[in-house]
Amino acid sequence: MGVLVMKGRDNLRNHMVYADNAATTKMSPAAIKAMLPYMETIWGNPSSLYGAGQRAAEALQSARERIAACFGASAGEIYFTSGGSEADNQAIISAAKIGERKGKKHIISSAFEHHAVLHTLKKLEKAGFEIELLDVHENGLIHPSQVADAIREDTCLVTIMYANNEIGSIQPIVEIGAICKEKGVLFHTDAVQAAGHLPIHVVEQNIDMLSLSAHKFHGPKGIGVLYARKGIPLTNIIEGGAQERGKRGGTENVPAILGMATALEEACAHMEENTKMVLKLRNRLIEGLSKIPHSVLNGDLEKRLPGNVNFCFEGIEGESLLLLLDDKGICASSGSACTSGSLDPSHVLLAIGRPHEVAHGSLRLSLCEENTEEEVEYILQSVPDIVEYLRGISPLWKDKVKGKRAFLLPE
Amino acid sequence: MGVLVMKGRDNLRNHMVYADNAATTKMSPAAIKAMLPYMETIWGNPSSLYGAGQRAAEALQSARERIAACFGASAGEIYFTSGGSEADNQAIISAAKIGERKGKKHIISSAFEHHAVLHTLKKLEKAGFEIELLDVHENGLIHPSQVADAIREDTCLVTIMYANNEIGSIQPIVEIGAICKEKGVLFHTDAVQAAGHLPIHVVEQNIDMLSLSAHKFHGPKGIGVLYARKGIPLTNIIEGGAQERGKRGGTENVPAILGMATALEEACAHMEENTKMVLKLRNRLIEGLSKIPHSVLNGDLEKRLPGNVNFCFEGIEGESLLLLLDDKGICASSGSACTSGSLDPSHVLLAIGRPHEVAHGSLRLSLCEENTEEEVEYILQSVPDIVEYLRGISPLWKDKVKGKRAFLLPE
Amino acid sequence: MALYSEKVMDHFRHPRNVGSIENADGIGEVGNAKCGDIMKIYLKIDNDIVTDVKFETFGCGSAIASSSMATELIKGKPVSEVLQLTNKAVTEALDGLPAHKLHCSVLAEEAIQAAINDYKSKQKIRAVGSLAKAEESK
Amino acid sequence: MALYSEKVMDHFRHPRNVGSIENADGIGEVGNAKCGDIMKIYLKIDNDIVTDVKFETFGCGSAIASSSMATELIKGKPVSEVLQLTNKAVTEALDGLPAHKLHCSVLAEEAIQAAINDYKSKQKIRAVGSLAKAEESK
Ligand SMILES: Cc1ncc(COP(=O)(O)O)c(C=O)c1O
Ligand SMILES: Cc1ncc(COP(=O)(O)O)c(C=O)c1O
Repeated sequence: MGVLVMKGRDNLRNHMVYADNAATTKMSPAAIKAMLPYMETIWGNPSSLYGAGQRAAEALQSARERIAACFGASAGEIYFTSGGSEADNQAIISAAKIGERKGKKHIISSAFEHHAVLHTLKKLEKAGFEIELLDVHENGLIHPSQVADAIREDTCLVTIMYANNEIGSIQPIVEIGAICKEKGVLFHTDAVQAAGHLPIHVVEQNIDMLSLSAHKFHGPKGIGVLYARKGIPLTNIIEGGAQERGKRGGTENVPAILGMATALEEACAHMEENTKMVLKLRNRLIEGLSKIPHSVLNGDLEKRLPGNVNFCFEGIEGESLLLLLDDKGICASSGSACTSGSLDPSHVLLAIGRPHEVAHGSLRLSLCEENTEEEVEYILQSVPDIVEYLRGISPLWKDKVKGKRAFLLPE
Repeated sequence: MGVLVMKGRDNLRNHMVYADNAATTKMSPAAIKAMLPYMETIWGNPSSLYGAGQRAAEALQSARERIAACFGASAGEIYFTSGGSEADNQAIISAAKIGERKGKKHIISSAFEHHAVLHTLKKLEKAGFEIELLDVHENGLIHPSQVADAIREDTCLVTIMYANNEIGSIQPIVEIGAICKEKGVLFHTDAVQAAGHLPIHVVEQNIDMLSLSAHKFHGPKGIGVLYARKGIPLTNIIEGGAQERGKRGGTENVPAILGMATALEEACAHMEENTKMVLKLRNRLIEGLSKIPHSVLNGDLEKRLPGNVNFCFEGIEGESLLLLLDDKGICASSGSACTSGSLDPSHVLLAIGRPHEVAHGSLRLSLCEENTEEEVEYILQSVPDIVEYLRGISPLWKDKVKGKRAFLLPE
Repeated sequence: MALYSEKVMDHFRHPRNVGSIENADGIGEVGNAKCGDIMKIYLKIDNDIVTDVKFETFGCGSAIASSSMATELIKGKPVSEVLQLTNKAVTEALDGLPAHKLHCSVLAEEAIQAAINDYKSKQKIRAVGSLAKAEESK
Repeated sequence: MALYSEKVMDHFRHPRNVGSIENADGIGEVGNAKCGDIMKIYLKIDNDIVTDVKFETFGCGSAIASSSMATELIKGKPVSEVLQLTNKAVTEALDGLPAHKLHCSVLAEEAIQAAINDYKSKQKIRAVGSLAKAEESK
């Protein structure tokens, strides 16, 4: 029976527990500070000849170098974009154009990529490309051998994300990169969730192209990077001036680029200690939530982003769970249908084989180094109560308890 | 003979005279202030369900409404982009796709559009569209009858800029819009130089699509708007999430959007008084520079952006002029070859019929309401000296003076 | 301009008539295949008046709020009136729903119709039963 | 990482050897059709040594700086050495030029070659002239 167990936020009543860092992050004060001079005093257009413009151009170049250094690239391989989506779009379109010129129109990707990748691939499919989406194992991983088996004579691109945004599983990038390199196929990775959180080295990891987005590592929104190895000709998706070596028109967003460089350096410099802290919190969360009956952790336990927790709770619908968590001040997300205007359950959870009903009841908590043990304990108090309450008012759950319907997840 | 007349910056020695507001503007303090809360505290993702995300979503919606109100549009017709270039690209690609579906592949534009427009049109030409670039009259204007004459059964788009970025000439938008409306052809205008500086009303002016960029009216860089009249189906150029009603993927750049809304409102609220101030400065500049022998004002004197001054000086090369102005603390620009990596003279000046040699020697001074009379007088002291000096070391000039070569511009 | 109106949030947070009715006179259960929501309505009907109503719902915030509001709207009403309940009435009583959530109010309408249908067919059976009994006693 | 090196800016701001030479022994004028730059070099040559050099240039910052630097490099040098001046030497002496400005240094090289060629052909004419005179006086 449904008894409303909502008790308010207890000791954290007026405190917001932000556990949705995979959606976006709070800006680092250092990154904000890095932006302000370029908003207030050095506002010149970097394409301008005069000193005030050239100072902006110099700042831009230094940001390019600092960012490149964070993952073993060189400054000339960094293209600034308006974010991860644009970088994904441009990488894929560029590789497709290169392939097309050689008569190669087969592209390999995976079923659980971000929509910036999947929708671009769909567009290419309509334009006559053959898109092969690899299955993802139940643990959220793709095996390098799947890539090796799928590559054909006419494959022009393999695009596999570095780490999944919903379930946090980290793909075997080095191995996939090595296979692509050996077979002479371009390899792109959407590293939007990985950059600033996992060590990346484009040369050692055989990455030809890589996308990142600053707001996922405490940098500003609206700015990202497409890394493209020297010699890979990019196709413009935004035509215009000679900016970004002619590959991306539009006056450069100097303040945001400087903010991004600072945030990325900061994230990379503190990666080890942040990972340690976040891992501890994450593991405690996973341990605690695992105790809820008929629940399952999504994504591999080991090969997993340090801050990612993702569970399915049988008999629960994600949106209700999120709204009740919000009432307790907890910001979380769900792969749920209802969150985004689409009614379909998360394509990621379906890709790892969760049945529709179970996929609807997911909860993603994504942590960062600013989260505390107290917050984690508060989450661990709150989630089980809400799950129990929602199950209590669910006709589905009642049927299961009575044995009229089968449980899909073990107790 | 070449005598170096450079005397330093006189009374404005340590003061920067920024006269390149058409390239980019200094951010308004109010716009910066409008951004900060969304960088520091309300950083949530507007697609998120919880309060912290919904507060960002509400801010986004209010910015959309405020921006729409500035030019007679409704909030549902505003699409946020990463700037003017992206908006231009998307408008043109969208109209082309609509046309293609109906078998209409003829596009009318002008020879002196921004490269964001021209390069997109070139891309469409390669894809089988027929692009007709209207000639521009010597005064920098297109006549509505040219548009009327050029429209055919298979015309799918007319795209003519609101005001030219180099020579400031303001096109007869109402009339062109009326012709397009009557003939049932989509009309897009690149209003990047006009927004915030000239009154715009999309309904009264019969504008179907319009592009603008915030950093041209004291707003932030990296953010712009594509207005598309209700019912015009847009084609994504950035695929991804469901943001911007599915027409532009990527986490919304909330701080920049709020900054843009504030800057636009500010610009529109003070348009009349700003115009008055800037016009006075501009007219003084034009009057003063006209005294330089063998010079010509580019662009119409009446139908002209309030802040725009653009001259050609015979026997002068633009870059040298800009560098020497920079030495005096004056930030200006040129359509000159050498400023941008390309060696060709400005396509705009060629379009209005300036010979190559003359087109090389152009100077654009673009003012805003923060410029002062003192600055204008300082510019009027500096430019003639530099022009004289550079002519003095020019073999070309000497030949002209000696009558060995003809002057191209009257004394 | 929050995602949901105050009314929706109130009915979501404090849903009225949650639960089930033992020996209900009518039960309706409907589901939306696409979004996965399921609603179950229990009716107690005396003299063609809905004297009690309970619901159980598996679904999003607006599904729960729609169930709650719909049950409030029909409580104490004659069956004939209940049959006229539309999803529009539910939505309006909630001060509106986002466009992509309107199907939740449809689900509530359908669940109630299903429960009334169940009540009617049960009545018919009972009627047939008592008819049979009457025949017998003849 | 400014657009131009300090050296370029110095030679642009304070160009050496600006001007012309009356009765120069060699004059070279070259132009780049695309960017429109024009350079004119005047040489005074005594005993096959460049004793004076002046230039006039219509062009961008690097064109003026290249002219200035090139004239400095050949001043006091024998003609044979001057003929070996390359655009690379000019660029290096300027601590480099942006890639799209290298053609300015090429222009400087060409202008100097043209001036030397002019000097040589004038010399030939003079030689022929004196030969003729010698013939006459015979
Ligand atoms: C007329 C015109 N259109 C388009 C643009 C492109 O705007 P943005 O650089 O913000 O993309 C500019 C300015 O650069 C412009 O002046
Ligand atoms: C894996 C992944 N790829 C791409 C993106 C798109 O990034 P942005 O929203 O900054 O364009 C995101 C985040 O939204 C993401 O998580």
